[in-house]
Parts: sequence; C-alpha cells; structure tokens
Amino acid sequence: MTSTTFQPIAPRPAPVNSEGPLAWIKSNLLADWKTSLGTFVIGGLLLWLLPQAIHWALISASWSPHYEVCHAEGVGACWGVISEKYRIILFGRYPYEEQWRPLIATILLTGLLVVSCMRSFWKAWLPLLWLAVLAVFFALMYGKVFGLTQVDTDRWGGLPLTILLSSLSLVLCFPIALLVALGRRSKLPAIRSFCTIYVELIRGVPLISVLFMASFMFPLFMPQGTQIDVLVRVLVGITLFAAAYMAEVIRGGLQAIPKGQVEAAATLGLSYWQTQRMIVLPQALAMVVPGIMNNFISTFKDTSLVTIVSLYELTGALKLGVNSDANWRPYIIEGYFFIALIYFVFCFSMSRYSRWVEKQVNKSKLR
Amino acid sequence: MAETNTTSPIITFDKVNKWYGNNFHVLRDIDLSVAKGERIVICGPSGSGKSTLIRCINRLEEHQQGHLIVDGVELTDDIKAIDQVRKEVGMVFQQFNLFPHLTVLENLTLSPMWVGKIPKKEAEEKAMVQLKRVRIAEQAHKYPLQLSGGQQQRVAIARALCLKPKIMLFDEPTSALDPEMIKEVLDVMIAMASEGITMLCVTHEMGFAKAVADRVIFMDQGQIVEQNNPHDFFNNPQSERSKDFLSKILGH
Amino acid sequence: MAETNTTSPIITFDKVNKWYGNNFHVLRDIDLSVAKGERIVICGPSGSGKSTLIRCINRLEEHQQGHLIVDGVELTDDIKAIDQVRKEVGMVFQQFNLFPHLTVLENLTLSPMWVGKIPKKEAEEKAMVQLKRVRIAEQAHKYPLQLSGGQQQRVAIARALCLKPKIMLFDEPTSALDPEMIKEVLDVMIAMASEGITMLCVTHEMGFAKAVADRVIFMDQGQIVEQNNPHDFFNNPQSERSKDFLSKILGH
Amino acid sequence: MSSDTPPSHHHWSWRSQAFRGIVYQVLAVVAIVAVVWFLAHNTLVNMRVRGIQSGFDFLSQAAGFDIGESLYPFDSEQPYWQAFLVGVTNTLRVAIVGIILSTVLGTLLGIGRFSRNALVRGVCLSYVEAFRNIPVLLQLLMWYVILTEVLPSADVAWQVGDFFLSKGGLNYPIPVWAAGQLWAAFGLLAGVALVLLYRRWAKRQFEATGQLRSAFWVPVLILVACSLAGWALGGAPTELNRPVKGDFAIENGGALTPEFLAVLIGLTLYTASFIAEVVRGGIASVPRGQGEAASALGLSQQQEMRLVMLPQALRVIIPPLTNQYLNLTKNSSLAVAIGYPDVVSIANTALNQTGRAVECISLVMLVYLITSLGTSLLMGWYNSRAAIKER
Amino acid sequence: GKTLDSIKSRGQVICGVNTGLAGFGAADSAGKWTGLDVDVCRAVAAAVLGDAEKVKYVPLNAQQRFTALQSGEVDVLSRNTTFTLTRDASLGLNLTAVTYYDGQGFMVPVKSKIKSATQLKGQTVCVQSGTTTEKNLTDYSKAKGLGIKPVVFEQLEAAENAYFTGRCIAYTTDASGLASTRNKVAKVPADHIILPELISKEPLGPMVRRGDDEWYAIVKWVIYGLLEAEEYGVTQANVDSLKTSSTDPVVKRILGTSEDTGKLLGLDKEWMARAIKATGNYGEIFERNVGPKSALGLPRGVNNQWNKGGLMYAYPVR
Ligand SMILES: Nc1ncnc2c1ncn2[C@@H]1O[C@H](COP(=O)(O)OP(=O)(O)OP(=O)(O)O)[C@@H](O)[C@H]1O
Ligand SMILES: Nc1ncnc2c1ncn2[C@@H]1O[C@H](COP(=O)(O)OP(=O)(O)OP(=O)(O)O)[C@@H](O)[C@H]1O
Ligand SMILES: [Mg+2]
Ligand SMILES: [Mg+2]
Repeated sequence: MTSTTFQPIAPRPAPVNSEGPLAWIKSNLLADWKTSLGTFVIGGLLLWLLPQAIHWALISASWSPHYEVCHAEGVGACWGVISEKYRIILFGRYPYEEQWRPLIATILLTGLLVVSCMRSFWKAWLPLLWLAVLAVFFALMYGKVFGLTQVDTDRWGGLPLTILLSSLSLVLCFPIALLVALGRRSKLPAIRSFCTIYVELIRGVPLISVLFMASFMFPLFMPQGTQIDVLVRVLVGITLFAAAYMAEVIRGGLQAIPKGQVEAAATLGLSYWQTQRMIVLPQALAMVVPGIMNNFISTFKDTSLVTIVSLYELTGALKLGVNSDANWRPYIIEGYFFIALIYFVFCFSMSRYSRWVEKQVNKSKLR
Repeated sequence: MAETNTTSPIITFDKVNKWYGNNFHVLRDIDLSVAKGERIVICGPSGSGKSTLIRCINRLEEHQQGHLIVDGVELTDDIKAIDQVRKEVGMVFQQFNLFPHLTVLENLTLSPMWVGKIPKKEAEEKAMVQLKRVRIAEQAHKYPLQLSGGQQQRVAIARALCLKPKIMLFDEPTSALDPEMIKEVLDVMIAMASEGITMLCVTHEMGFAKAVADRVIFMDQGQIVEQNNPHDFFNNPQSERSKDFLSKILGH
Repeated sequence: MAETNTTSPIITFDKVNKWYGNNFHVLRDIDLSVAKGERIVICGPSGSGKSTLIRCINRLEEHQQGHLIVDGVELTDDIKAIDQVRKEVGMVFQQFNLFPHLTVLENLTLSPMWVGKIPKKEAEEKAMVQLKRVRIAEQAHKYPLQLSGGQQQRVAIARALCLKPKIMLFDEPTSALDPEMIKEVLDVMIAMASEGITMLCVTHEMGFAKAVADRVIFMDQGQIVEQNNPHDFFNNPQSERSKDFLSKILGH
Repeated sequence: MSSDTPPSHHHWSWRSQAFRGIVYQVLAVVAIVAVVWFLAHNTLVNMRVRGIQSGFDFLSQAAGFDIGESLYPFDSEQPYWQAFLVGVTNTLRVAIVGIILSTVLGTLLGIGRFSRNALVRGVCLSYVEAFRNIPVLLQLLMWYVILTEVLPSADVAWQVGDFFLSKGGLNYPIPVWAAGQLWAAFGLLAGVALVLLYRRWAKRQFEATGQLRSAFWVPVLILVACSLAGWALGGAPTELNRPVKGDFAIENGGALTPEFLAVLIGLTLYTASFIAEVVRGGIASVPRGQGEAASALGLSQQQEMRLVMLPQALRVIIPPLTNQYLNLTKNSSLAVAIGYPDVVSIANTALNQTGRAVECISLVMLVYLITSLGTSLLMGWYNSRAAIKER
Repeated sequence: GKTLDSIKSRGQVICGVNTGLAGFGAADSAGKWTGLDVDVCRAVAAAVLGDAEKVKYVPLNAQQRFTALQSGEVDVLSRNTTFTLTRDASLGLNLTAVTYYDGQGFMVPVKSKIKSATQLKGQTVCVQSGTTTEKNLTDYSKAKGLGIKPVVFEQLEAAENAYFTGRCIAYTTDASGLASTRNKVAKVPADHIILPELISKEPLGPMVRRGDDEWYAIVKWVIYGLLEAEEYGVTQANVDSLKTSSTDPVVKRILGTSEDTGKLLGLDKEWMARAIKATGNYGEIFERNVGPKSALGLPRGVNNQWNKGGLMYAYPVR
C-alpha cells in the first residue's frame, strides 16, 4: 500500500452549459409535451386578451376631462373621469382652495412611513418623530393654528384619511398588542384568559360589525353628553380590531423564541421586564416583521370599510364624486381602477418590503 | 494507491467533477472504484464533500463532468437508468428522513408496494424480517416520532434494506444520536457488514471504522487525499492534512 | 463513598425531591454537598435527571421538597434569595443560548451593566479580559451566529464568567459540537478548572472527567447511584447500572 | 423514598412570586370589571333616561319587510327571527359556495407556482399579487358595477340556449320537479354507494396484487351511468322551467341575482389568492429530506407528491386554510355594500325599524362568533386527529 | 334645560342632517349646507344664539341617525325623518312639528312605458334600507298582491345608482326625494317619470331627545313661528320694518315688540324676529329650497297654509 502526499487541485469554474435565452425557453416553456401544451394554451389566451385590454385601457382610451368625448363610438376607457374628479377622489370634501394642506400632510406621513421601514432609522427618537409628524399632520388638516382656517373632521376625506386611519391605528394598536401577546403567554390564569377572550372575540367577528358598533352604539356606552368625534370612534374600532390580530402575530414571534434564551437571561439575573425588553421582544419582533407588515397591509386595505359608516376615505370619496354626477357616473369603473391602482402600489410595495426584510432576517441567521 | 481489485468494481468514479452553482467546485477529479462487498468508511473535515460524494451515487446530486458507473449503469440524465440504480442502492440519512405520517411498517412497505408492486401482505412480511434484523420488530405499529433517535435510525436502515439493495450508503448515520443510542445503531451496522453487502459510510466513529472497514478514505476540499486500510490509516497517516485531522478527533 | 469534606460545603442538597407535573418524580431524595473549589462531573443515562439537578442549583427549576442551600442562602419562593444566588452562579448550556441579536461583547456586558449597574466602559474592559481568557478576544464585535460552535460555546463560558461567579454549572457543554471543536472548549474548561472555581459539569467526555474531576457522580432514575473519584469510578465501578453504562459509552 | 406526588406548599409574602401573581390577577380583574360595569351602567342609564326600549322581544314580532332573495319563501308577516334566519342562510350560501370555489381555484394557483412551465408560474404569481393587494370591498364594488353597468338590460339580454345573462343576473332553466328527478337522485345515491364499493375493491386489489386501478375515471363513469339509469327508469322527464323574456325582466326559471354573483365572484377571487399562498407555503414547508428519501426509495415524482409530500403539506395547510375560510365568511358581511341581503343587511333593516341597535348588532356578532368558534372547534378536532403522533 | 345650557356654553347648535339630499340637506363643494331641513336648523340657531351660522352639521345616514340623537351627539335631528308611532314611543325621541308633508312614490324610466304602480307586478324595485320606505313598499306590494322584489341598499347613493344603471325597474322613496334625485342625479331628468300613486303618508320633521321639554318646546315653536310668520305676511325683507310699523297684534307678538313670548321659552324677545331675518318665513324657505322655481320644482300642494287649501296649520304664537 502506497500513499501520496496531498496535492491540492485548484478549483476550476464550472463548465459552461448551454445557458442563454433559447436554453431557458427550452427548459422552462417547452420541456415536454405537457409543458408545451400549457404554454400554447395560456400563451394563446394571453395573446388574445392582453391586446384587447391594452386597446381598451390605453390605445382607444380618452384622457380628456370632457364627458362628451367618452360618449363617442369606439372610445375605450374614459380616464377623463380621473382628470376631472381626481381632487375629490384624493381629498374628499376637504375645502377646494385648502387642498394643499392634506397634500403636504399626506406626503409627510407617507414619508415617515417609508423612513420607519428603514433599519438605519430604528432609533430611540423614531417614536418622537412620529409624534412630531402626527402633530404637524393634525395641525395642517384641522387648522386653527398658524392662521390656517379650521376644517372639521367630517370634511376630511380621500387618501389622507386612508393613510391617517391605517398608520395611526397601526401605531396605536402596537402597545396594546404587545401587552395582550405577553398576557396570553402569562402564567397567571386570569390575565391569560382575559387576553384570550379578547383576541378570540375580536377575531370571531367581522370588522364592519365593530365599525357599526363604534359608529352607532358607542355613544350609548358613554356618559350622557360626552361627545367623541366619529373619526376618533372609528379609529378606536379599527385599532382594537387590528390589535387582536397583531397580538397573534407577536405571540407567534414570542413562541418562536427558544426557552433557552429566557433561561440564559434568568441565569444572568435579569428581571422579567428586563428579559422581555432586552432579550425576548427584540428577537421576537425582528422575527415577525413580515407578519407585522402583512397585518399593516390588511389594515390598510380594511380602512376602505369605513365608507360603509359614511366616512369618505378613498372609496367613499370616489363614490361621492362620481355617483352624484350623472355625466360621469357610467365611468365609475375607471375610477375604481384608479383607486385600485393606488391601493395596489401601496400594498405591493409593502409586501415587497416585507419579503426583503424576511430575506435580511434569514441572512443574519447564516454565517 | 491500493485498490482491492479482486472482483470487478460495482461503483466506478472516473474523473468525476461537480460544482454547486457556477463557482463552487465541490468534487474535484474523483477517481474511485469500489469492489463488490467492500466496506468503505469516508471521513474528513466538515464541508469537504463527503456527503456530496455519496449522494452522487444514487443521483440525489448530479455530477457535471466525468463518468460514474453504478452496477454497470452509467448515471446520466436518463430517468430509466436512475430508477434502475436507485433500486440497487439503499441510503440512510443523518436526519433519518422517515415519513412521519406513516407507521414504521408503512414506511417500510411503501416502496416495495408502490415501486416493487408486490402485494401488501408479502411486503409486510418482508418488512418484519428486516425489522427483526435491526431488533425493533415490536415497534412496527408506532409512528416514527414516537421512537428514540437510535430506534428511528434503525428503522431507516431497515427501510433501506427492504429494497434488497446491493449497495448501502450511510451519511453520518450516528451523528444525530445520543451516546447510548450510537451503540445500538453501530451494532446493527456491524452485523450487516458481516453479510457481504457493499457499504459506503460517512462517519467519524473511528471504532466502527477499525472494526469493519476494508478501506478508509480521507477527503478534504473535494478531493480524496488519502485512502488506506484502517490500521495503516490510523496508525500511520501519510499526509499532513490527515495527521492533523486525526490528532483532533482522537485527541480528547 | 468518598466525600471531600475538607472545607464547609458551598452547595448542600438535603433530601431534595422534585416532580414534573403531578406524577413524574424526577429527583428522588438527593443528598449532596459540594465543597468550595470542588470540581464535579455528573454522568448517567439520558433522562436520569442530570440537567434537572444542576438547574435546581440556580433555580431554573424549583424543587418541591427538601432543602437546597447555595452559598449560605436557602432557595425558596423568595425572589430576593433567588437573585442573590443567581449572582453567584454562572451557567453554560448545551445549546450555548447566546443572544443572537447582540454582539459577543454586548452579550457579555448585558448583565454587568443592567444587573450589576457598572458603567459600560468598565463592563467592556472586564468582558475583554474574559474573552482573552477563552482566547477569542478578536471576535468581540461579531454576532454569535457568525462564529463556529466551539467559539460560541467559549463565548457562553466567558459570559458566565463575567458575573464573577463562585460556582459554574455546565450542562453538556460539548455535546452539540463537531469533533474538531470539542477540543477547543474542553481546553478552556480544563484551564478554568485549575483556577479553583467550583464546577459542576454534566458531560460524557470521560477524558475531561479523568483530567480535572475531583469526584464523578453517576445518576440514574433521579437518584445518585454512585459517587467516587474518577480513577476508581472508571476502573472499578461499584453498581451494576454504572458498569453497564460505562461499557456502553466507552465501548465504541 | 418519599411519596410519589409532590406536596403543595406556599409562602405568603410579598417577596414570593406566587403571591405577587395573585395580586396582579386581582388587580386586573378589578380593572376589567370596573370598565365593563362603567360601560354597562352608562348604557342602562342612557336607555332609561331616554325611554329607549330594549330586549329581544321584538324578534317575535312581524318583520314587515320583504327580502329580495331567499332560499325559501319568506313573507313580510313572518317574525323578525325568521328574517334573521333568511339572512343567515343567505350568508351561508355565499360562504359555502365561495369556500368551495376558492379552494379549487386557490389550490390550482398554488400548485401552479411550482409548475415547470414559466408561463404558468408567471400567471399564477401575477394573479396572486394583483388580487391580494386590492381591498376586497373595492373588488366587490367593481364586480357589482361591471355586472350592472356592462351587462345588457333584460330586453336585450345575452342568451345562450335557455341561459340568459343581463342586468337582472343569470337566469337558467330548472327542471320541473317530477318523479323522474327523484329516480335520478336515487340513481346518483346508488352510484355513490357503488363508487365506495369500487374503491374498497380497488384498494384490496392493490394490496393483494400490487396492481393499481383507475381512481378517477371509473368512479366518474359509474356516477354518470347510475344517475342516467335512474333518470331513464323514472321515465326520463325532460320538462324544464325555462326562463323567458318578460316585458321588463327575464321571468321564470332559476336566477342568480347580480348582487349574489358580485359577492360570490369577488370573495372567491380574493380568497383564492390567499389560499394559493397557503398551498404554496404548505408544499414548500415539507423538509427537503423527505423528498430525497422518497427519491432514494425509487418513488416516481407523482408518487412522491401523492404519498409523501401532500399528506405532510396538508397538516401545515389546514390551519391557515381554516383562517381563510373564516375570513371569507366574515368578509361576506361586506355584501351589505352592494345590496345582497345577508345577515348584516337584515340586521340593519331590523335595527332601523325597531331601534334596537345593541340587540341587533349583538345578534350579528353572535352569528359570526358561533360560525367562527364552530369552525375552529371542528378544525381543532380534525387537527388533533391528523396530528403527527409524537412521543 | 340642559340642552339649551350646553348649546349656549358651546356657542353652537349641533344639527343632524342628511348625507346629501338636494333641497333638504346637502353640502355644496365649498362645504356650505343648504336645504329645507338645514334652514330649520339655521332658524333655531338664530333664535337661540342670535346667529344662523352657529350650527355644526353632522351628516348622518339612515342607520346612524337615531342613536346619534339618543346619545346626545346631536341636539336636533333635522333629516327628512318620518314621524311614526314606533319612533315616537320606543326610541326615546320627541317629534316636534311637521315641516314637510310627503308621500312615498315610484320613479321609473319613461321608456319602460309603465304608467302606474300596479304594473310593477313581480318587478325589482331599488330602495334604501333602514327607512319607512322599505316597509311601506312591502305593505303596498302585499295589499295589491304585486309580489315586488326589493333590492335593498345601505346607502342612498347606492340605491340611486342601482336604479340608474338599470338594475331595478323602479326606484322608490318619498316623492320629494324622487324629485330631488330626478333633478339632481339623473342625466336627463325627462327620461324618468314619477308615478302618480303615493303609497304612504310621510310627515317629515325635526326630532329631539326626550327628557328635555324646554328644548323640545323651543324647536317646536320656532317651526310654528316660521309658519305663522308666513300666514301673517312677515318676510325676511319686511321683518325689520314691521318691527316698528306693524299694528297687527299677532305680528307684534311674533316679533316680540308687544309681549315677550321668548321669555316663556327661556329666550329673549327678539328670538323669532332673528329667525325670520335669517331664513325667511316657512313659505320663503320652501320656495328657495324645493318650490316650483327651485331646481327641485316641487309644487306647494299639501304643504301650503291651511287657509290656502294645505295642511300647514301652526299653533298660534300667543
Ligand atoms: N445544495 C448546495 N448548494 C450549494 N452548496 C452546497 C450545497 N450542498 C452543500 N454545499 C456545500 O458544499 C460543501 C460540501 O458539502 P458536503 O455536505 O458534501 O460536506 P460534508 O463533507 O458532508 O460536510 P459535513 O461533515 O459538514 O456534512 C460544503 O461547503 C457545503 O456548504
Ligand atoms: N419541563 C419538563 N416537564 C416534564 N418533564 C420533563 C421536563 N423537563 C425534563 N423532563 C423529563 O425529566 C426527565 C429528566 O430530564 P433531564 O433533562 O434532567 O435528564 P438528563 O439526565 O439531563 O437527560 P439528557 O442526558 O437527555 O439531557 C426526562 O425524562 C425528561 O423527559
Ligand atoms: Mg455531510
Ligand atoms: Mg440534560
């Protein structure tokens, strides 16, 4: 038996296999007869439908804000409804000359949301920034300061309202959700069962029944004469609703923290709250950022329901603007497409962001 | 190089190369032939490509260059050829990979019934034979997760044996086990070794290597650095790399 | 039975009993006293209650009967007493349990800063001393998951040492490690042993036991079956159970 | 050796964990009871001061309003509780049909994400992204507008055979009830029994000989043959109640209103996009080793999917799938926005006519709670049965 | 009473109005509310606070309106609400005085060639939920054996919209509402006709909460005052001059120049004069918002004064 000394073989790059678009098409579209059949059927359908859709939406569409144009034969989509009505769709019944205020307010709040999504901004002053921006938002929207005229909340509407409701309810539901999630994992039976009942109760009923309750019944619950703005009541309703779902997401994160982490903290002498604050929550929350984002997305979408209790957020504002105008009413579908696009842009970018975060989290788990 | 060329080889690697992705050259010019009935232990540091090597044998991974012939069938893209090879090769994984939704017996009869097309009764009888061989016949109707790790690994071995394979591959079969359970599994493997089946085993259990291996192969960085009979390998390693490695795993 | 009764005991178990749930009697009439500076290795089959025993010492588990006195403090429901004991006792887990969201240095300074209330700068200096002691000072600013298993376990040891504990508890500190890394950790532990700290270590590394232990305790079914100095224990076990056990773990 | 059960003992001091726990719990209970009492007290005072009547007695009074669509005849003289019942059946009708359709569509879309065909993958992905990211209410409204705006009015309804599609909805012929139908139904029942027998036989055959029998086409054939035979035996009745164009609307025959269609289409398409994700996640969650083990045992790709991957994926899929079913049911409450008389809509009408806001909204919540809890219990039971047995 | 005190301290009357029904209560794009119901609120504010602009309007839909009033969210509900026994007896509300006598009717497209409600047999009719309308429709359909299929919508706009897109053959609501919808919402008003049948009585007027009789009296008497002002020829234009020139004892009482009628209500004596100055008398309010010359073009009909063949018969301000 002989043996050799170790002669390392230098790594070589892989042999080039037939990469390129043709190879891709071969393996992804025409691999075998089943795949090819699928390609032809679906491709055929797309080839038949897409040009029609594009023709309707773009080529033969009318963009002019005159409804007469749309009545002409052969005109496709009538985007004029948007050129004509976009201000009421975006800002609802907010006074026309003052609409620069909600515009700025919306940009501010959206900007803040974007900023809050960036890791490098996750600092202690972020909550303060939130407070500041919200204060500016309300000052701008409500007025009565800096010589701005007062605009009552019943005239707020459109996109600012949508964004306000969703971001505020998210921010407010967070502390509630944290407590409830911790409570559901508490060793104390009374606290645990209260939290469980709350969560199960809320998750068992549809949001609109909560909204109905907030807008029709809530006044009955309060001492006589207390007046609470309907916007606030709806906000409370959405917040309590979102908190139950959020609590479940956070609880999922808490459950995923290995018991060893808590035990290690205990051996180091940290107290319950220190352990939660410094060991458990940072890890649990980082783990469920995608879940939180998903929750935010659904809350964002859910705000569209407040139109059922007569608040004019995007959907309501659209109906307000178009339904009462006989000339444009037939083109409300274009209006729906427009706000669907707004929702899509927001939700899609949020879901992309949550995917990205998920990847980041997974990355940091590896070396 | 010493090769046991007494019979014609049952596995032949001929300048086999494999890459993960485009850049990571994981197997480099592997030349190896395994005789029928030979028992080979493969060792080497983590990431050296041991698992990849044996997973190529039943085409869980595909190699990109060179020829790999198993029991007279060359492994290429051909699905028929792959199926044929897989019928001849049993595999036991580090993580057992038992099917948790099936009972132990169902785990064992699954492949004989659906691939081998033999009647259930017959399949169950044969399965019981194998379960007796690994000494857990009484657990036949439990679910895998109800068993201890050592028992699970023994079921996995029995499952592989139910194929009546000519070749058995083991990928660190004991490294997920408790010290006491390691012994149960090693005992079963040692018993099997005496039955003349061809075995390739990735393991760091040097006791096992000494007891049964015909040949120990030491791998590093995707290459076979050294191969020798166990006695010479352990007492007189030739290369620096293996000396270093052995000093670490035997040192404590 | 030989007990090192040279100094007054730092840990005393007096007829300690513990149950999981209402039926599972996991520790049965444990009597044990550990002298200051003593180094004890605990071994025994899986499920025999080794982990539970040492976890009682810093009250990660509570016992229901008997008295357990650590460094002069009896462990009861009293939160103050528990806190005091935990300051004296460091613990190293099998799964390391480092905090993955904090850097190595932050892992080490967390408790000194928040519990010990010492300034950050001072805490960091002391942490670096410990990191040097376990020979990974250069990794201070990495995150735990960027380190190898052996390095992680050494960080865990350093973290426990930062408490300046009188007692160190180890629960199978090497069993989650690759063979190559086990040595790194054992070396550090052996070095520590020479410094006179009281150590209780659950492990199956008999090499370690032989090298440093003053006493080996063998447990089975929640009881201390046998205790002896390492030499006598390994060469001349008294009970059937320990003989059987030793034959298994030394056998392969 | 001491006794084999642990003693119970407590130290009552402020430094004891157990004692603190009890104090915290008592505080929590007091706080919550106080809040509830505050709200209840206010409500009672408010109602008393203003002379608002309360109670559920109104449920037995005549409802006094008609309901546009109902599975069974409802008359305005019937009491409120029956009106509620109509609402509940309408809700369940949408929910159940929607659940079935969205499960089928969602599963196809989810499996499509693993297709080897890039086009199929792309279409499934775009579908999921598009429908998930638009509020369901908006989608319902859009479908309703499309159905009522785009479809022709009744006098120029689109017609295929006896099927009419117009602003009035989808009208279709329904067979006039005759003995023959009963026979056909019996035939179908017999077919089901036969299929069950066949499947048992096929399974035994497989176990005995290892030979596989067709598991889909033969049963389908049996079912069709049996119902046809029953129908023929019953005298092969062919009389249909065909819809006809009336002056202003399509009359006779069966009809699906645009409200129902919009709710159904909207909820189905929306929920399907979520179910697709659930299915995809479930399949992706089965550990890779399982597939490898199956390959190593020589199972084909189909066998691997059927025997190893799907049974395990299903356990992961079921809980979130249940959630989607519950969501669909709850989302059906949005039907109120487009005039479908679901339970929320009925409750709103009742609320307005009687002024019993608290009672009506509580009833609605109760209906949904019961549905949710019922489904959860059912799924919990299923889960515990299907759970992988562990130590 | 309490309500009056809190109105005075807050400086605003909170008035629940329709979310948008042209002629009765609707906001224009600048946020200015107009309509018959709105003018009632303005008159009340003028009488109580001296300024018709000191009103906060809370738009309410059919479901919200009663709880809003019950719970004290609004001081007065002036939102074309029908007075019925149930609403009076079981909701804890007080009906003040009728401001518009209405009846429920049907609107159909001209091209349907329907001339009478009896032709609606088996047809679909769009209706807003939570109104007396829904119930009336059922009663009518039952009485005449028509088997009408209602399609019920939560919101006014949705119901109107469904009718205009052709989902229903007919749309039913109060005749005034039909006129409002036809003139304001229909693309070509002439394409729709309102059928001659009125199938119900709908006395509309403001409501207040129970338990505060003073406030109830104030709202009620402001309305009677407006009616009596019309009867006695006091108008927005001549109210100031009549204060000095009028010799008619009734007019003098209304304008507070002889007796202090306001004192009895807890107001000052100019209360009615201010209200008339702000909104005009009932006739003027009617003409401006819904009358034949307005966009709605409703005839005065039963809403005329009693002495001109109508039903408006105010209790004397005396
Ligand atoms: N699917 C894969 N894609 C990319 N890299 C891979 C893949 N599987 C394994 N590798 C890499 O290939 C190298 C060899 O892997 P392999 O599993 O064969 O090593 P090994 O010798 O079995 O190591 P170990 O003892 O840790 O099991 C490792 O560096 C591993 O990270
Ligand atoms: N929290 C718990 N609840 C109930 N039973 C438990 C719990 N923790 C451990 N046990 C059981 O108590 C017994 C002793 O556990 P312990 O972890 O102390 O054993 P061990 O000797 O450390 O074993 P190993 O070598 O496997 O770590 C085991 O049978 C275990 O299943
Ligand atoms: Mg490996
Ligand atoms: Mg242990």
